[in-house]
Amino acid sequence: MRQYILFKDALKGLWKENPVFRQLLGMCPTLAVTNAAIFGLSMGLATFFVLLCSSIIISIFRRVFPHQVRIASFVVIIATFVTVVDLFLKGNFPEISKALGPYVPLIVVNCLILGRQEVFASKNPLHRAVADALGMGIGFTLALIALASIRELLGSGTIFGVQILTLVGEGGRFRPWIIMLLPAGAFLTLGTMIGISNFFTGRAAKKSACH
Amino acid sequence: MRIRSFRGGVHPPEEKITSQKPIQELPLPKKVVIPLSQHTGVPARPTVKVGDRVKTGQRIGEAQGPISSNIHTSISGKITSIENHPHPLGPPSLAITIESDGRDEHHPSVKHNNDYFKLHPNEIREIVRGAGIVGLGGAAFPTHVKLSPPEDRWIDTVILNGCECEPYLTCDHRLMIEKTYEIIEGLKIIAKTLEVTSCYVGIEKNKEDAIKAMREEIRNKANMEIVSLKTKYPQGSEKQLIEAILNRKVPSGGLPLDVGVVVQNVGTALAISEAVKKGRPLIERVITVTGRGIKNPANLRVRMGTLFKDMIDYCGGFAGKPGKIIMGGALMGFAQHTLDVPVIKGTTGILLLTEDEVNIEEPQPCIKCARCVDSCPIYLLPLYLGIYGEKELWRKCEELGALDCTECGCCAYICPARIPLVQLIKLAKQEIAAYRKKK
Amino acid sequence: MKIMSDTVKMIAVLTIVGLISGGFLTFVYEQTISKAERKSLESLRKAIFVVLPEAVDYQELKLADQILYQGIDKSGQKVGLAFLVEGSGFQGKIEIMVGVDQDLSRLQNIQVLESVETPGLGGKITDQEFQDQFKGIAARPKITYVRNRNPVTPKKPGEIDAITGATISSKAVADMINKEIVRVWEALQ
Amino acid sequence: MNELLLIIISAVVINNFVLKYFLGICPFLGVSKQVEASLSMGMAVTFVMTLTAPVVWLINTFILVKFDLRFLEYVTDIIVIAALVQLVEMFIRKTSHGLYRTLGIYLPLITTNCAILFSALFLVLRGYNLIQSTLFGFGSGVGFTLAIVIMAGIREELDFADVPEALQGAASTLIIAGFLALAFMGFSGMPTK
Amino acid sequence: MGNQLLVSLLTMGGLGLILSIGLAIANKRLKVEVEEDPRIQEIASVLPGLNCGACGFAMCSGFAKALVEGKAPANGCIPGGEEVAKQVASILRIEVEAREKKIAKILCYHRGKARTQFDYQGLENCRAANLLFGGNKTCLYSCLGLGDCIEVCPFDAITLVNGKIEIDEERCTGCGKCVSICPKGVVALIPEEKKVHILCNSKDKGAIVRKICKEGCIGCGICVKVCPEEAITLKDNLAYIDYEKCTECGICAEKCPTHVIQVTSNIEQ
Amino acid sequence: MKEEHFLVSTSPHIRSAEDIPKIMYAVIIALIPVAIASIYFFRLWAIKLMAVCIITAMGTEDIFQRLRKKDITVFDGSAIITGLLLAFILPPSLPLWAASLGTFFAIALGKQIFGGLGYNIFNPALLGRAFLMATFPVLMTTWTKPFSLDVVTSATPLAQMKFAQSFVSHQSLFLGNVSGSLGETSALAILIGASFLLIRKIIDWRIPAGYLGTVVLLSSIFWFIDPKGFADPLWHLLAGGLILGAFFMAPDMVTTPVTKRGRWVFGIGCGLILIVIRSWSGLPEGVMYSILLMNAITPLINRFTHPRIFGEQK
Ligand SMILES: Cc1cc2nc3c(=O)[nH]c(=O)nc-3n(C[C@H](O)[C@H](O)[C@H](O)COP(=O)(O)O)c2cc1C
Ligand SMILES: Cc1cc2nc3c(=O)[nH]c(=O)nc-3n(C[C@H](O)[C@H](O)[C@H](O)COP(=O)(O)O)c2cc1C
Ligand SMILES: Cc1cc2nc3c(=O)[nH]c(=O)nc-3n(C[C@H](O)[C@H](O)[C@H](O)COP(=O)(O)O)c2cc1C
Ligand SMILES: Cc1cc2nc3c(=O)[nH]c(=O)nc-3n(C[C@H](O)[C@H](O)[C@H](O)CO)c2cc1C
Ligand code: SF4
Ligand code: SF4
Ligand code: SF4
Ligand code: SF4
Ligand code: FES
Repeated sequence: MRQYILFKDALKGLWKENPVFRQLLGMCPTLAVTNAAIFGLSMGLATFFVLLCSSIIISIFRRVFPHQVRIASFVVIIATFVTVVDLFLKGNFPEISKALGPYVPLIVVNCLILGRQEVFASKNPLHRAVADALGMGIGFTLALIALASIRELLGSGTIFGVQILTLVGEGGRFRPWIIMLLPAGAFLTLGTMIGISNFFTGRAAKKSACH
Repeated sequence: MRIRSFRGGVHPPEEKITSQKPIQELPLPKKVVIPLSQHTGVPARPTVKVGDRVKTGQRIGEAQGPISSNIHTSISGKITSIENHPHPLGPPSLAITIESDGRDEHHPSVKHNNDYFKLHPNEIREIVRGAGIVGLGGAAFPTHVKLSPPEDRWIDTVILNGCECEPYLTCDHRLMIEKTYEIIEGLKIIAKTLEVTSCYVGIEKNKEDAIKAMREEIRNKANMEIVSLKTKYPQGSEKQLIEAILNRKVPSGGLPLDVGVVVQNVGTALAISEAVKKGRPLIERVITVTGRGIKNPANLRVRMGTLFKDMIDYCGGFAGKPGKIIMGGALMGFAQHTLDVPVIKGTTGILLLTEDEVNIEEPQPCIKCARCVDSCPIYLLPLYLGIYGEKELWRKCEELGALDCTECGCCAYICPARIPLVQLIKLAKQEIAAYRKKK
Repeated sequence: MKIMSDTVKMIAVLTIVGLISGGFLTFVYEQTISKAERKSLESLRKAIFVVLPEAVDYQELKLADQILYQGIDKSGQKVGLAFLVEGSGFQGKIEIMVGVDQDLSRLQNIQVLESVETPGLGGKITDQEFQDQFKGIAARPKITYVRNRNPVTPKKPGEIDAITGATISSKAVADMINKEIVRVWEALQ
Repeated sequence: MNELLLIIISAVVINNFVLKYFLGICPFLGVSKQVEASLSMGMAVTFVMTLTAPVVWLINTFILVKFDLRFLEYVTDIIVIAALVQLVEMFIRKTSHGLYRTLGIYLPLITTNCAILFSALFLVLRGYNLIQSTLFGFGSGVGFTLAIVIMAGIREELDFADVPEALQGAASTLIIAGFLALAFMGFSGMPTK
Repeated sequence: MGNQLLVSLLTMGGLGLILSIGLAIANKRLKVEVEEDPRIQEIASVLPGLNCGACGFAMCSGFAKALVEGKAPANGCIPGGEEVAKQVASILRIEVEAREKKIAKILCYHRGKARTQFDYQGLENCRAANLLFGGNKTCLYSCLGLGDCIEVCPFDAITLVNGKIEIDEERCTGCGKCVSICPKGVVALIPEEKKVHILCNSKDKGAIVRKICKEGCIGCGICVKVCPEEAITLKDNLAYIDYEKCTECGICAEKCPTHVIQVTSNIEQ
Repeated sequence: MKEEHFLVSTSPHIRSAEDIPKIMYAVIIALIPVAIASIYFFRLWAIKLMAVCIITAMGTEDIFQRLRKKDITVFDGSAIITGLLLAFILPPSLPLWAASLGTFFAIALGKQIFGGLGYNIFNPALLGRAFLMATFPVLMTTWTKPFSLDVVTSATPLAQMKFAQSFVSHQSLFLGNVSGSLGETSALAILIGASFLLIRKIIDWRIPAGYLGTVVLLSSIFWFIDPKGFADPLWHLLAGGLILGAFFMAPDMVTTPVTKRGRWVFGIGCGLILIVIRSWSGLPEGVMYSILLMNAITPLINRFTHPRIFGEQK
């Protein structure tokens, strides 16, 4: 029974309550950094890490935080882990760090993370909080990769840098869709993806549950 | 000089096919059906019983309350029933059926008054009230009420409405040519009753002969002017008429009397003069029977209560297959579902459209062309009234001024998407009234 | 009384959270700083050596508000100056390391360090092909660009080909280098 | 003077936070159903941004840079924002009921609005001085307001359109945001600061 | 290193301290007592959340507030029925009197398929059509079948089947929205378990009804006479059943000459 | 037994002759001179491009209406206009597959996802072009000289002004002997069609008047200040897609304000944005962006320009 609950906690993040497609949480990084799959993956993992660590801390100490400074404390904890990730990326993956630029610090205010702390970690025991964070983190990462792959494929003909469609200049016939790498393309692609997923699951997406 | 007019409006084909046809007298009908509700306000109460014998001009219905009107029999004969009968404006309602005795004997109350010019305004009001006169321009508002403004209101102008802006209709046009003198007499009586100094008659430019005749008649009369107006619908709507002639704007939700004006139809003026001079109550009027759906279009003088089928038969019957039978004009008239309805005081004409003239296009989504906005003489946004109406957002309709709409039909006429805007607005008005009442 | 203790608790918790966070971050920072800083220094160094191919070492020269990198070759000779130029292109900031001859007459090489130009369009300024155009061209009177060059006409000195569809980015690169060279020249006088 | 104007203009239209940098998307999607509400939200954001910018600048210049503690930037920024928002909320609630009704309810939502944190980080990155920072904060807020109010206007209109079910809500909003971003591209390449 | 750690601790700790003290002061000085009764939330969470308005309040939350303030009866939520009423009552710690569930019934045999007297063109909307001569049906009291009730029903209980309006008794919660919107007043709320109905709304005289509708109530009064419980009365040429008295014996249905009285199980629903 | 019934409906009982298809086909007729001019200048390319765009537009409309099980209104003319106008604002040498993709985007995302004719917020043809512009900027800025059937890239007058500070003569601009989009080259042809629309009152004169007026006013001011750096007003009027945009795209009723005051605001706003973009942005041409941006705020304009109801007191 216990396993079952944990399983459910973890699984719901993948599709039923997918933070991107279903809950529309953390939209800014979702849109901003997904013009190449590798960035989507990095951003997803970074977010995942912060989510997991802060969920653990907050779940453990959930009874300590007084109501009035609850959010402030959560935010500080999250910001701390974000700084850790940021330093880590700067030290080890300077290119990625540069590409993600200011969107790494924005993980601090990613509604997904704060939202999960508010709704879940601060109210549930450690093991469930971890399961939830795992599900949400993986769901978020997968969604980012999916969106980023589509944009990268159409925008540059590659996925994770691997050439899939040969370009016009290089003997192929594909002309990259530059819009896919631009803000407009991000909005359009995500909008269309959400539309299609609604079409197949037969329900209109919940309105932004972010704030 | 700029032709005087108003902003907005439409110009549908004029179709005044009967404008040169003199008024004919319809032979006495065998039977008339006289509804007790022929006017704005409370229906009259019958004062006769089944089986009673009545004489032409005898009062058979008594006004109930301040806004109501007396009803008189238009022929002499026997009352055969007092029960619900189809009414041209709504569900069947109480009506008095009279079978003619063919003699058209006048009731003794109908008698000439040679000293009419000596009457006191209040006496005139009493005569008008007693004669059951209501506006003949269509709205059938009791005239004595208009002639009795509250003490604190200052009326300075009377306008006679001879625009007849609706396509097809020509009865007012013919009256102005054939009864010029009586109309001006009526105008004088009104002016005297209201103690006003300036009088105007507004006539659309497409009735040159009427303008000429009327100008001829008022020569040497300093306080009267015949104003020639642009031919544009709804020039005859009183708010627009006042704007065009006096450049005054009747306030939203207000009445002409708020800007010191009384507007009367030319037919009403005639009726007033007949009542005051000859003691005749309102028992007959001129109507236009017209349209491509009738064999011999005509202007007819008919007794109130004459059934539509009698007039249509007199005019030679249908030409081709009838599509729609309309009481009134093409833009504001009421489509009828039976020919068993009687002429009432507000009937200005009977319009018969043939089957292929009847529009049955399906409405399309609004394309925001804003033709409706440009044509609305009240400066509403009909398209939003329609859009909000479809979604039943009545409060939004109210905010947008749905209650100010005169239902002139310009918007729906012009709409290329064929959206039934007027119907939506009518529904909105009903719903707004309903929730206002609940509050 | 209860309010009091609530308030104290609230203050205490937030302060402690702050303290822990501060301490923890300082610790992490100390662990990673050297690495991160080394990396970014390294990229700067690398860029200097790219744009001054002959140099093996450099010195920092601090002028009024600029930093110049004086390239030095094996024999200790001065082999040119390198400096960072910055400006805005079509989409935003562009940052380039530029290497010039000691007398500022000729470009040795450039390297675009930062650009947010449209990928696939202005983004091509980071392509080697584009940057290579600047190798050894005359810096005076100024660097010019041409759009859609007719392949037959020969290049004038100090001229580069603009990227098709990205005239603005190309122009921005040329303009900002021109401007900075003038500034450096004035500063050196 | 010219430069200051340019900072505002570029923050409002050219480098619009929502349409170019993808910031504050969550409220942009969530609170853009009605013009009035989004105007209030925009005003609240502008207010907080204008307020945080100088505070962040002061902390940054006089503590973080001075003591070489740049790595604490994120934490200090966010804590300032969180606390400021809360203070502002309490203040407004106490002083003006009307203002609280229009602005107040949106204030708590703002803490987690990434546009505000970004503007804090950005003004440091750009090396703005105190006045420039404040104007930048203000301009960015106005830019956000502009985007969200335009979106709200469109969405109010769409309530009466015949949008396929699957696209109603977030999907169509995102697609329209895409169109807006396309249209705003007309301003790219303008001189900015 | 040591120095940096110290400053950083000071900064963070100081910031935390200052801000939390600021907040604490603000909390005390600026606090406004707007504490909401927690029961409002609690009740709102057990309400169905349909915001149908049947309770007479704007949205379910309005009703919850009214409940707590004692301005609304615990069983006011009609869709929620007894179940919700009980939960509400337990939150408010009061007793509720049981309430009979009623469902809507269209008191017209034809339910939209009555004979017409003219072709109507315009909005597919009963209230709009009613403005034109009271609708195109020959019988002035019959259902117009354009489905305003369908639109307004929050529970999708009403549908159009072969041109006839049908009410799904399972889905209908008796909220009464259809009753108040119908311009013809032909919908009535009737106790759910009652099965005998007079399916006519015509207040016309018998002779007229006979002429225009085979299945109308002609006001002959036979049912009034045969009903052993004296449950039927005649008013304006139309028979009404008093459901308090009706025992569903079905005698009236048998005797009615036009068969407008029907026992539900017999109707081809 | 079906009785003979009369038809009953609410007034008015007559309708004006002009319905949606009539309006749309009038616009198509007005576009014929432009089509002829473009065929004259660009020969086969023009024909192919127009054909591909129109067919794709109609096909896309048809597919979406079938998918949504709605009435098929492919022949009401609006999709034809979208296709034709889109073709007119594309470079003549654009590959046909790209034109087709842009048209699909215009109809599918620009129009049908809002519910079809009447519901769209943005001008579909311009959205289609904006999409193509952002997707294939190089293809979209590769121009051809009139009468030459091979792709010799040559700059448009506006690009020449922006990047080379050189101006093409007014006469060439007016007659159309310059490179540029298919249909925007000849001001003469456009004006012929436009006057037909103005006379038939299909478009409201306020939008072009506001648009062109603002452009003339602002460009005169700038020109007086700096005659070398800025083009003269007439040149601004004739160059690029301004005339086509002002008479055929900006007045698209679906996407413009419904009040007269609103249409003034719309036209003037377009003019302002156009001059800003032409003068300071990185892009040479701004007609498309100016109209799209004003489309975006049309709902707000409508909201704030409600006319004062007759007799309404302040
Ligand atoms: C749209 C519209 C058009 C009208 N057209 C006429 C008209 O042509 N002639 C006319 O006498 N009254 C017309 N009326 C009625 C006038 O507004 C006004 O009620 C009438 O002239 C008053 O005179 P009465 O009371 O004598 O009928 C019209 C009203 C409306 C709303
Ligand atoms: C989506 C998009 C992205 C663009 N990106 C750039 C860019 O990165 N750099 C640039 O110089 N111009 C860019 N432009 C602008 C145009 O390509 C440029 O103004 C125009 O093509 C003039 O260049 P040309 O003279 O080479 O034709 C972009 C335009 C669009 C629509
Ligand atoms: C290009 C053009 C410009 C026009 N300019 C004006 C003008 O400046 N002022 C004006 O009153 N009418 C002008 N008109 C006439 C209008 O088309 C229209 O007839 C007049 O504004 C009345 O419109 P309304 O009845 O909708 O107010 C112009 C017409 C055209 C074709
Ligand atoms: C005067 C007029 C101008 C039009 N202009 C355009 C246009 O610029 N672009 C377009 O796609 N459709 C245009 N249309 C067609 C139609 O209105 C358009 O497809 C709708 O915007 C689609 O809902 C126009 C129609 C008219 C009557
Ligand atoms: S909204 Fe009313 S007043 Fe205006 S045009 Fe339509 S019917 Fe006439
Ligand atoms: S006339 Fe018809 S289509 Fe045009 S805006 Fe008005 S309602 Fe819409
Ligand atoms: S609202 Fe009344 S008239 Fe209309 S369909 Fe329903 S029951 Fe019939
Ligand atoms: S609207 Fe009528 S049918 Fe629907 S649930 Fe309420 S009472 Fe029942
Ligand atoms: S992630 Fe940016 S506002 Fe929610």
